[in-house]
Amino acid sequence: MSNDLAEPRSLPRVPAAIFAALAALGAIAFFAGVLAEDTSARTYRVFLHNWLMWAALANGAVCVSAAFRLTNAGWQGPIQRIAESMGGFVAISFLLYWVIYLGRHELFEWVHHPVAGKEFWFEPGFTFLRDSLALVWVTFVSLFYLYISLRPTLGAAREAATGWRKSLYGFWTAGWRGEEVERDFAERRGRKMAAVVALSHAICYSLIAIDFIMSLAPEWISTMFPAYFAWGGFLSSISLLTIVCLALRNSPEVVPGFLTANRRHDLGKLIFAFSIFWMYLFWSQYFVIWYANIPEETGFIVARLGTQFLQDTWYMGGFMQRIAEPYVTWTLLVWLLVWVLPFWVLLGQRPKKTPAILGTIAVGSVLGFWLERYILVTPSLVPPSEVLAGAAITPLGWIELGIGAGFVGLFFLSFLGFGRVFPGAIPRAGG
Amino acid sequence: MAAATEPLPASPDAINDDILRVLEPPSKTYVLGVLFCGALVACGVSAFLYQVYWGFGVTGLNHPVMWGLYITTFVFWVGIAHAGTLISAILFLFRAKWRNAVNRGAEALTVFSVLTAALFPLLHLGRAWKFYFILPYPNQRGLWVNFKSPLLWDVFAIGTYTIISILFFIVGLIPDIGAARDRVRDWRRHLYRVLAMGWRGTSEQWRAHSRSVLHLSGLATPLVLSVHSVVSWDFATSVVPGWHTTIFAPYFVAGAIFSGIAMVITILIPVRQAFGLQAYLRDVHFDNMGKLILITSSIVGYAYGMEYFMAWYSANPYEQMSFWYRGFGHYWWATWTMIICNVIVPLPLWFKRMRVNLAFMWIVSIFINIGMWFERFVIIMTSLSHEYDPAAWGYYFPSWVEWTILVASVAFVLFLFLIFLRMFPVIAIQEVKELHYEEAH
Amino acid sequence: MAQVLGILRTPSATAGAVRELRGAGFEKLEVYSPCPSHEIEHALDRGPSRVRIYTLVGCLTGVTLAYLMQIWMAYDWPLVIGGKPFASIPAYTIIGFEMNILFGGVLTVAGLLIHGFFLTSRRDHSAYQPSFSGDDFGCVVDCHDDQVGRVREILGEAGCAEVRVVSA
Amino acid sequence: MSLQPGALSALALEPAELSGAEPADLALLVYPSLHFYDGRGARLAVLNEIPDPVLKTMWGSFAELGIETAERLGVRLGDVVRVQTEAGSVELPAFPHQGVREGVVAVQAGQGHRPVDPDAPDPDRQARRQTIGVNAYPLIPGRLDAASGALAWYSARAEVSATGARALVARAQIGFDQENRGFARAMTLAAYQREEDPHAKADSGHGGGHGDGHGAEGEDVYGDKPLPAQGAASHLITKDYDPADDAHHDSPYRWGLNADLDTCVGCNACIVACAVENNSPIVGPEGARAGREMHWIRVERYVETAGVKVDVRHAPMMCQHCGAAPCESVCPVLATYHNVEGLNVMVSNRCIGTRFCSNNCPYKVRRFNHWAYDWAIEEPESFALNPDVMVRSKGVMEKCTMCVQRIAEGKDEAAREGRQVRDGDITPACAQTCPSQALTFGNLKHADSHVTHQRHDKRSYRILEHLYTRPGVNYQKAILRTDPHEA
Repeated sequence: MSNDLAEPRSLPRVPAAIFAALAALGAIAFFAGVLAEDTSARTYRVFLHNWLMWAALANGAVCVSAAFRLTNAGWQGPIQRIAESMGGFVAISFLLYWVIYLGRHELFEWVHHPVAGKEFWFEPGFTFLRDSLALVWVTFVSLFYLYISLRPTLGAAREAATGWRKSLYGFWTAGWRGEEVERDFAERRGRKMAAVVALSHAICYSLIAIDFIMSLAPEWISTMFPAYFAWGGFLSSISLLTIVCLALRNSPEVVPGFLTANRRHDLGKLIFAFSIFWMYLFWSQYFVIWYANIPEETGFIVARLGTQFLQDTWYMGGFMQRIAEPYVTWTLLVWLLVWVLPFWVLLGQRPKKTPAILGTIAVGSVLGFWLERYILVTPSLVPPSEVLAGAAITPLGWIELGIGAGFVGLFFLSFLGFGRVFPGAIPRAGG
Repeated sequence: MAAATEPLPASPDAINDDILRVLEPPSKTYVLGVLFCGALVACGVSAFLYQVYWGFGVTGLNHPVMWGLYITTFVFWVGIAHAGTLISAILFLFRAKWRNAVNRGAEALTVFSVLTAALFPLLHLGRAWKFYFILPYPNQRGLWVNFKSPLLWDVFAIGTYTIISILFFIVGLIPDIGAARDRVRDWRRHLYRVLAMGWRGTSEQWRAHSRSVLHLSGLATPLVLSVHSVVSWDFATSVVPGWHTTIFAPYFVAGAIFSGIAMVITILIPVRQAFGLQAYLRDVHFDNMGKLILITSSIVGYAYGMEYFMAWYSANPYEQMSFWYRGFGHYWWATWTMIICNVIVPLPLWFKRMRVNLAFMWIVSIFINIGMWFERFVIIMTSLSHEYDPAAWGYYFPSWVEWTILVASVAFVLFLFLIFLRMFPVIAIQEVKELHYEEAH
Repeated sequence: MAQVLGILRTPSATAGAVRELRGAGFEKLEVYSPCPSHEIEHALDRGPSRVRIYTLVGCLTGVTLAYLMQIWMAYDWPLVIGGKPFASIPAYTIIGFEMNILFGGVLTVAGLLIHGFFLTSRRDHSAYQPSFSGDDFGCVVDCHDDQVGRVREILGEAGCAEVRVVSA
Repeated sequence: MSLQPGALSALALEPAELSGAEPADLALLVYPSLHFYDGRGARLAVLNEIPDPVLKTMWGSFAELGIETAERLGVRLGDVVRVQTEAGSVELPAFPHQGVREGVVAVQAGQGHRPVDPDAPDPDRQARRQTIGVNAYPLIPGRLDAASGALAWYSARAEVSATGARALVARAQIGFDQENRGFARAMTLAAYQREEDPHAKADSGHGGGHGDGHGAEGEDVYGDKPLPAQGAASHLITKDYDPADDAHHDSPYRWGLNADLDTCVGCNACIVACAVENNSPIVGPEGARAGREMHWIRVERYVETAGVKVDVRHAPMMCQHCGAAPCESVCPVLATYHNVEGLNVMVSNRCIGTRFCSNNCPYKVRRFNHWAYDWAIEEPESFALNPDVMVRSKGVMEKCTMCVQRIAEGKDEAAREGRQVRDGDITPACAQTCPSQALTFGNLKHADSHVTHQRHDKRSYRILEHLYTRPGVNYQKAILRTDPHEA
């Protein structure tokens, strides 16, 4: 048993090579984009939206584990550890954050001149200071949570571990004696940390949403938006977790048959329920703004949903022309992928249990979130008027896809690396 | 179930005895309580008739503040009404078994508070006798109603919620009425025979019954989210600074669950002591309800913080002034009561020791009830009295008529609950039994 | 025809008895139980209740009716309200949703009444006794008179506290 | 507003002529009020209920004191004080404000009549049952002014002392600071002459964000802090907002009103005219104290204190007849809607009194019938009502209709002559009464009408236009002859 916990996992060669290639591709796209004069701003923009996606997702994955713990869910088994392994990316996302800092001149208007009425809040030094502190805090909390979570496992594995792992595990589990009392204590402490993780995620990613998304269109306000963004991180991580679980379900490196029909059903229910909740949050924001029709607020939405959002006529008309406006199709695609498909497809019991259907929906949901982040960022920086005037905008350009692929590669490399450093984290044998 | 540290009742039959014992002939205190509540309700009815006769001049409402205590109390009772459905439906879907002993009481509270809440929009109509104008019925004027109005959504949302929560309540009650029919020997036997509609617990009945409960839960869960969201949109869709804010829907829902759970605790702790139901309403229930209070209190606190932050961040003078006024204007006392009761007072519940201390829980729950009432008061009063036009700022304080009706509404809910206590099993017998067999298994 | 009643004490025993009886070819079974039990439901294996169709039909009817009603009424006497379009679909979604729930819920209960009460009320319930709402489980088998012995035997083996012939 | 020392010397009154003991005592100033003059109109409830142009108080008389004087006396607003002169004394609530010179106590004349009908049964006829205000004449010693031979009004010193009692003061407006909200705007003469063609900006509407009078980049609009500028997001909407769009395309009319703040003197005559024309109920002193007055139009008074010179502005405020009215969409019973001629219509008969419309009206111009005020109307009085306008029952909303009855009459008249309505055919009561012609009514769909020209004027702005309410009422900024920042 303990041998098994410390036995290094063989790196799956083909996927690892693919992810490494993707990461390299991302790096190439990024540097090529940044170094070229005319695509520099665009590259940082794409980087920002990808970073927002993956940082919130990685932290969301830690929150998923925390949620399992807090709710005494009891059905998740190894899924919790898979979520935690995905959460290892928070450390890397923290490093990548500094790229945004480097690109601040290209991204944020308020770096150049103060925003009327918001001079204090968007003072560049203060803004980056508080965001850095928030990210330091949320990264620390997440990693500390993983630390506590892994201690019992590594405590059991440290005897059998060899080489650098032995010293790492020794350091990790300093003071661990392996008694039952300690296990209970670790469980209780884990639960307390889980609450801290959840709260930190909510607060820090609210702040990130304000400073990195709302600040791009500084005249716009919405009290819902920060919570909506933080929630999106959580939901996208559930979708990705489902994909990972489905991919690993026949892997020899994980407990065989861990992804039982019941667990697929439960994951499906999570995606189903939370996509409804996402839609609810989206709607609550959309609807209130639509109804009051105050230009200060509608502008942000109009840039994404088009003039069909406005009540500028007594009659509804010209729907087809209106959805042809810039960004509108992509926004509708986000709706389709994140809510419409998960809701209608996962309504019944059987689709939730069928890996192919569940997996397709989950992939769509992750893609939908990627597009959603794109939609949140881009129209503020390249307004529709510029698009109409000829600015080229597509989420499918080489920089967009390249950097997107780079993040995917890095994320999964981090996931595989986590599994290699802590092979005991995800159990391999039945038990 | 891990947390079942205290002993369960001895046998399934004892469950019937324990729970149906509550239905035995009442004590003097009970009768006095019912009469007292009834008298207060009568006072409220008189006050309402007085208001209908004379007009709204008898209230404290005035020019800028056109909504007052009635809407505050309406939102308050709608909020209370959310606990029952949350515990019954959402926790049912989440398969949280601890709900079983609490849900009947909570559902009853839901039904009674939603009935009470539904009265308030009528009480607050300037021409209450024309309330039917709000229904889309064919009339010789050929005029319909405005489906774009939040108040009309209220009619549909509250109406739907009333009907569905009553149906949900009755469906859950039928098997227990069957059990009561088989036990109770006095005049109520005949009542139960009719109400049980021939329930015998056959497999076919249980099959339809379980499926209906599942579906009603599935329907009631989004419904419960929607109802308080719709109520929140009464405010959020307006252009009033302090009302028009996007976070209102989830914030109101969290607040509703928060206050609802608090009210369930306020009512169930005395019931538990009075009728010796310690074996059913156990530490685990109060522990879990305490956790729900913590979560919702955090969400509500987050929303307070976000509202104030966004008001400041917006650089919009109207928003800024509105929130400054909220914290430090005429109504500062209400605002700070709200913040202390809803955010500060529940903080000790982070410790389990406090969650299972029933005396403490009871006191906290009362503070939360007060705090949540004040939350609605603050939202309505501070925003309306300090809107856009500085020449139309004002101040409102409720009159005796409004206070009387507020007190009467509390008495009305208690009155109905007391009657219910003696008429129907306050704990879901069949569900506790189901749990009993599962654990024995 | 005869009716044999076996009284059992637990859901598992009841489920066992049902499985035995069905194994022996007795399909005309009725089980009385004081609480719902998945085991018994599995043992009887009668498939999911038809109530779900009622819910689906109710929901779809509700939402369709709601939109049709609102749009038709908006155009029946078109008034400009707050500069909003006559048929303001976002605003109509609220009542669409509420009526979806309302009709779904009401029809679900109608389904329960129809399938749980009206359609089953024809059956003879002379075997019912008050303890079935307490802690007893009753298993009633309709059989030919000559099978009574066999049924008694199976019920006895399944752990019935009491077996008796209700009507012969 | 302050009493200039020069004004006194013009009357050739020597301060020594002021009788009374101590020089520390206050100079008593009894002056004729705008509403009652010497008291001849004091029995008219409608005049009693009009807010005083300066104090914005209704029903009663007040001892006006300078802010510092009041502080020295330890008197706050609403404290009942006794004003004592050698001739007599009265008790009345104090009203300290900055419009009175320090060292003076001012009391309006013309009030304090004894009740004509003390036993009137009806609670709403307080005007008949009670003594309203106090009679200030007994305070004047009754000497003659040597120069003119008339009564010397200004000839007594008065002692003011608090009685310890408090009185509720009925006030139509509490604060006079407009909190930089741009309700009553002004521009300097220099800026007016300088400004080129604001037309391009004036009606840029939705897309242009705050092209609503902030357009002049603040150089002439002091005290009107613009909201944060709109971002790039709303550039998609290229169509300018044209108020004429808010009427049906088949309708030849979109009615509009214009209020010129430069000519408005804040006299409140429009309120009287409106109340009489539209059968507005009188709420009485108690109703007024509760803030339930029923006027469809009010005159907001704002005091700008930027610079050294005090600048008082008046803005008439009535229903703005918004193109996208927030009040309409929240009414559940369609009691208020937008009609084809661009009016915001209130159907009081359909109203059930949810009062949401008033909450959602950013201009706060809707009025609610808290009581059945029409009970006060009995046989001979009922002939005073305007038969073209219904009386409203308790529990319903009402508001400015732009005198829809006169619009109907004007259209009939025009139709009989087989033409469309022209400027001057229709005049709402407020505009008809306005002594300075500050209010103009007309058709915004007609390119040559007076109101259309005014709307495109350099001084034009709409109140709270950033809410995208698309008001039909236009305002024109007051002109400041000197720049207060330079003065």
